[in-house]
Amino acid sequence: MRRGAMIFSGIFLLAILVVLPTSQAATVKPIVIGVPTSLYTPFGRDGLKAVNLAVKEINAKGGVKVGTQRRPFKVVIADTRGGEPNTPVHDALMAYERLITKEKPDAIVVGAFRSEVLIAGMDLVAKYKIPQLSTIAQSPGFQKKFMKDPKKYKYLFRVTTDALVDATYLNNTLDILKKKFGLKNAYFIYQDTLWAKAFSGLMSRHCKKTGWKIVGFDGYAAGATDFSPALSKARESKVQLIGMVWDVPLGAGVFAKQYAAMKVPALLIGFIPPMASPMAVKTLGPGVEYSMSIEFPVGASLPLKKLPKTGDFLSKFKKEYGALPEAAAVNSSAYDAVFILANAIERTGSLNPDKLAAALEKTDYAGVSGRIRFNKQHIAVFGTKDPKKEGVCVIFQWQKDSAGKLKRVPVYPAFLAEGKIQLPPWMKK
Amino acid sequence: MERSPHPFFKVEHLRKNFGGVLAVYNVSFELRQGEFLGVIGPNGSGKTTLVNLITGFVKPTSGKIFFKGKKITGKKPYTIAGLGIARTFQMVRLFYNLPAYKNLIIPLCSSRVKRLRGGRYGEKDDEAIDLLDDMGFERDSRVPYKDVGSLPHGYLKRLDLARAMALRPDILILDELFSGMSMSEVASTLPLIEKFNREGLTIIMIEHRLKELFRVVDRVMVLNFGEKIAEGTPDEVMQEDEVKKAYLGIDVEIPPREAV
Amino acid sequence: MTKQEGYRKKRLDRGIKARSDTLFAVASWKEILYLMIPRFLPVAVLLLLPLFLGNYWNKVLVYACIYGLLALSWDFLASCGLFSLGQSLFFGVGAYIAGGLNYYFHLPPLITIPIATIAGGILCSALLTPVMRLRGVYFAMVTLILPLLLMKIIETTGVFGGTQGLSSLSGFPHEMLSIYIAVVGFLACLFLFRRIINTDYGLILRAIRDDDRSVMSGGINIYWRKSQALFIAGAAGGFAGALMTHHYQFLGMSVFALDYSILPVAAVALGGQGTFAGAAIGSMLLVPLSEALRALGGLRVAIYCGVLIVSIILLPEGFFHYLARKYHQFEKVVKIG
Amino acid sequence: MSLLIYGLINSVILALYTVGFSLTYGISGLANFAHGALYILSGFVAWSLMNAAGLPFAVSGILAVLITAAIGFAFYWVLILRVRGIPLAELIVTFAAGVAILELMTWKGFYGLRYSLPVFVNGGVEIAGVGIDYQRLIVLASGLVLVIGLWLFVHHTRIGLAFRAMAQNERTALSIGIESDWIGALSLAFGAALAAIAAMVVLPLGVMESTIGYDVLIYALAVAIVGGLESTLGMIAGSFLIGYGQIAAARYIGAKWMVIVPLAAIVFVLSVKPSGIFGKFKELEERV
Repeated sequence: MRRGAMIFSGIFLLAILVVLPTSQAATVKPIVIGVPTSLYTPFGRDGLKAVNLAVKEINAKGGVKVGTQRRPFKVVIADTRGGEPNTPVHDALMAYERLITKEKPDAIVVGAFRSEVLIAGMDLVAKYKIPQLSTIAQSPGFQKKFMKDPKKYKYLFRVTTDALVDATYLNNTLDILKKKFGLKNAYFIYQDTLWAKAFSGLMSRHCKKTGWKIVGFDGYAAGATDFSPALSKARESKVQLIGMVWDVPLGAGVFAKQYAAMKVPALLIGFIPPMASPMAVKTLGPGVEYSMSIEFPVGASLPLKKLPKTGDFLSKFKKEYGALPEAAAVNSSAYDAVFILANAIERTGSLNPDKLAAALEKTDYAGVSGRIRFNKQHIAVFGTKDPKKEGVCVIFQWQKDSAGKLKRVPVYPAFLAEGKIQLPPWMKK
Repeated sequence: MERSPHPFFKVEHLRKNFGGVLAVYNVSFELRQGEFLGVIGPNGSGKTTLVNLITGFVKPTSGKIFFKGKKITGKKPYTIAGLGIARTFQMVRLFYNLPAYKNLIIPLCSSRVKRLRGGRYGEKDDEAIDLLDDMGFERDSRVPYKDVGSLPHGYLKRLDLARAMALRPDILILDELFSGMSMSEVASTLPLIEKFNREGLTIIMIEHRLKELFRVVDRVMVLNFGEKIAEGTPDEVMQEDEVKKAYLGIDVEIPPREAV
Repeated sequence: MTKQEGYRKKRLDRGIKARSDTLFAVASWKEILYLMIPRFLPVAVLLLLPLFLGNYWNKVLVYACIYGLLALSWDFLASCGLFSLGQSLFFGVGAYIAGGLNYYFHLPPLITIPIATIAGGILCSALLTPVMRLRGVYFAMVTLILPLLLMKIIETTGVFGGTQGLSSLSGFPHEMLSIYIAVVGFLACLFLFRRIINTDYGLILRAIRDDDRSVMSGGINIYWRKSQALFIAGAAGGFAGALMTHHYQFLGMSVFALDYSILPVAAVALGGQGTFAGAAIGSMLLVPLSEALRALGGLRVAIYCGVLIVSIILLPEGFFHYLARKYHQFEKVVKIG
Repeated sequence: MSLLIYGLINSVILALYTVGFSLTYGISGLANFAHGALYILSGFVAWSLMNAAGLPFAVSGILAVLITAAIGFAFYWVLILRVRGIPLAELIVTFAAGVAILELMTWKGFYGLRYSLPVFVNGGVEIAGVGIDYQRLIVLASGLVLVIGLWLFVHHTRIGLAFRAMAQNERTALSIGIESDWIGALSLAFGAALAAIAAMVVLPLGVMESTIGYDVLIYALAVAIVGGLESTLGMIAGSFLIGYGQIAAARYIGAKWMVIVPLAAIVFVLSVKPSGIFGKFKELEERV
């Protein structure tokens, strides 16, 4: 049994090596930022990259001024695993807790990918009193829980958009489509998870109110791999618009390809990550043309001419990592969050969580995604009016430019638009 | 013995096919209480299948089995065992990593034995040792405490018999109990079975050793290719042409019943 | 495996081992200690440990106890021949019962946990009764699929909070209390199972695993016994699930996740099957190990699988049997010839 | 009509998922729970070859099939051989290996928006008013070819006959000089290759993600169990039942119910008729 014994001692050695702290000759104690998130989802992966980018920038300038001393940022990470809803929440919480108790971060950014982890983790963060700027999960459940005990949860902030805001943008676009092209039959498909359902529910309710005819409202399980039932139904019932909200890459990809393949004569709009991604043409082929998608908030993956900050951030990102972020969502929020944190630390001159939380509440920062302030529910104020007053999103459409190359063209809101919404030729009569 | 309106045990038109193979075809017979029936037949004639059918391990394709007037076809093996039909296995099925006496704990824990004990709370271990003693496992030796895996084959057969007897059965079915036993082991076990029979136990015995079988049974049934080809006292049966044909070349000497 | 020419290793039982197997009179303090240390030392260590561990490692201890309970429940089922790949079924059912009672009826944990234990056991045995006659691989497949099915049903119908789950459940009044409930529950389960399996009742369960036909011919209703075993194992798993729910004050459909099925099997494979002590040791080794490896993120699940494969292939007897042999025997090199 | 056509396509996809699994099981009695992992692994191998080595899809697709087959073969010699004959250990080892492969791929970052294989031919046609793309027609055709090809292979080639001999009686096969370990390893290699072929035709329909492996395994299990393991006819029947069941459930009950169909089918069949629809008597005896 010598071999068995050797293997076991090998495993233990490995374990010891992993837990051994790596010694660092640091003269100034860094400010530790924790990034517990689903590191293998595009959102988590790129969010972390954005955080590192921001940290690099700040450290290059000598760090953050805490009182009299300039201290650098240091990023520690924890993988909460899984983009699918079937990875254990307890395990994610355990990762969270390990990060908090072992690495003793002064603040947490990015945070959970899945809404249920964000919401379940709120108690944990409150217990350890660590200011958290979460930038991925969009569930309105955050506000609901926050309002139950604002004092307890005062350390928690959300820098990115809320599903409610995203839906407003889409709704306004729907209004334009109705007015401009006279579309009236709509079909909604959503991934059967909480935020997507809330999101698409808002859209369909809006449609009902404004005189659309809702042909279908179907929830598909996150793991779905065939959308032909909905698509054929849509095709048969002469649907002119398909609204889709999805976040898991797999189903969205199948849908995008199947939609193109089945030639459903309807305009596609919503949030479909692979279709909104800068790589969409390469991944999904030319079928993406005319599809419209929301990017929330601005600057996540699409440089906007009218908001130079988005271009700055994205070109830095591209220079550092060789490619644009994969997903058209939340990356700029992660970048902004670090600066917001630095800003708050400098204002209060302390890392004390209570003071920091109070300073964060007073945040007023002009970031990539617009002007960021927090409301009473500790979520960043987003709107559709003016990036100088609030955070904004953008809706874009895949269009061919003069050279015949597919490009994402911002079409809404007007102050960001670089082109007009085009109706596909196969929809014109 | 009072006569009940139903026969004690009755098999009606029993039939079983495995895929296309007919294992048992239209077999019917009856048993009185306390009777000793021998079942013989060449290899593959369906004897073991018949046992499996009666004890519920195999479900019949058609046909019925009655025990004390109740239909037991299609019932689960443990229900049938619980009604009092115990069996031994041709290839003993024992628990080799348990001490011999612990093997008897299983039937002793059954609801049937619990009922028959009348709520009397006794040491099951003691009862198991007693039973083994009856089967010729010397009480004072360490044999009953030894792991089954270390016992010689003859003991295993007797242990299997003890296991069946622990159930306090009304009918005991012995499936080739003597196969693999030495002459002396057979000689010591045979009287035991006779004793059980004398004490009122109904026994169905399947056996290849016709000499020993004919010495103890009241009646013999002969199976061939799943069919019953003869039934009667040993003498009667062996006169039948068909039986002779089935046992071609076997010359059987039939000893007088009482000559043990 | 050593290549010494003309020599071989010889293993001998220590004298006390041979005597203590059958005799219960021990001669000296040394011998009493020899017998008692392996039994009482781990218990004492486990009971004292929470006082010395930090906050985080106490969580790990609770985790280890919870997985330990699942591993014990797996081992118990395996002792009567039911090899499950779905310990998360028991876990999840217990978690949902406790969480549901707490969320909708506001019952405190000290009431929901016992209810979840009993009701979880009953529900699990009821759910698995239709497939109890399956054996081996087929039973394993069903148990693998059932929790997935329940998860999808919760996802689809949205009952009990659907994908979002139920949060803000009540926790234990005191942190130490929850740790000790986990530790004591785990130890109690370990000793209870060891006790059960050595009684006549346990003997029948083991016999069902070895040869169910023989047991049936002994007039024992094996399906009834199996459903009792399912109840016992389900209760242990349900207790673990209820505990976890209150410990984290959160309940979601991920309690049916594959992790809760794989890790217990890996723990038993590592520790050694059939004695419960192996399952306990396995989970006490594997869970802290995997926590130490947490820095590797998602790779951990791959590592569990690696441990599982390695221990099945290279150390089939398991760690416990290996340790026990080392403890009871000494080796010496003898000359061949 | 669309129900009919897409039900058919869905069924063929399910059959493609299963064919490798049931070939391996039919020949060597090995339930390869790493099947789903091999399926998606081959997809990523092809993707890597295309994007890292710059090979065209046709070449990298074929290479991916060969590499996957080799992995299957090695998998048998390295792992399975040591636990051969203990069904439960086989199951745990293959399952654990599959999960390990999937988790490793996730860890390596094969999870995202950029992984996708190109379709063979772009565009589509309209059949009886139902729009259908060429890729799905290719899936349909390859499903047909694969099932027929498999039948011909098993019944009319030497190695296929050896396989059958092995499936029917291992001991007899040994005695007439068929090496069972070789056949076992080959069966796994062929199963893996079939999984890879299925991946090459089915994956271009969408994007790739390591977690597909779990779904493929569950679908393969569902089809194989519902139809009766190792029976080709059963496999076809099983895939049609589940395939149409899913599409019908999506259309008439609600799209969410699609994922429930295969799981419920497994549980239902195992608890009612464990041998599956076309399972034989022998299996029933063994299973129960």
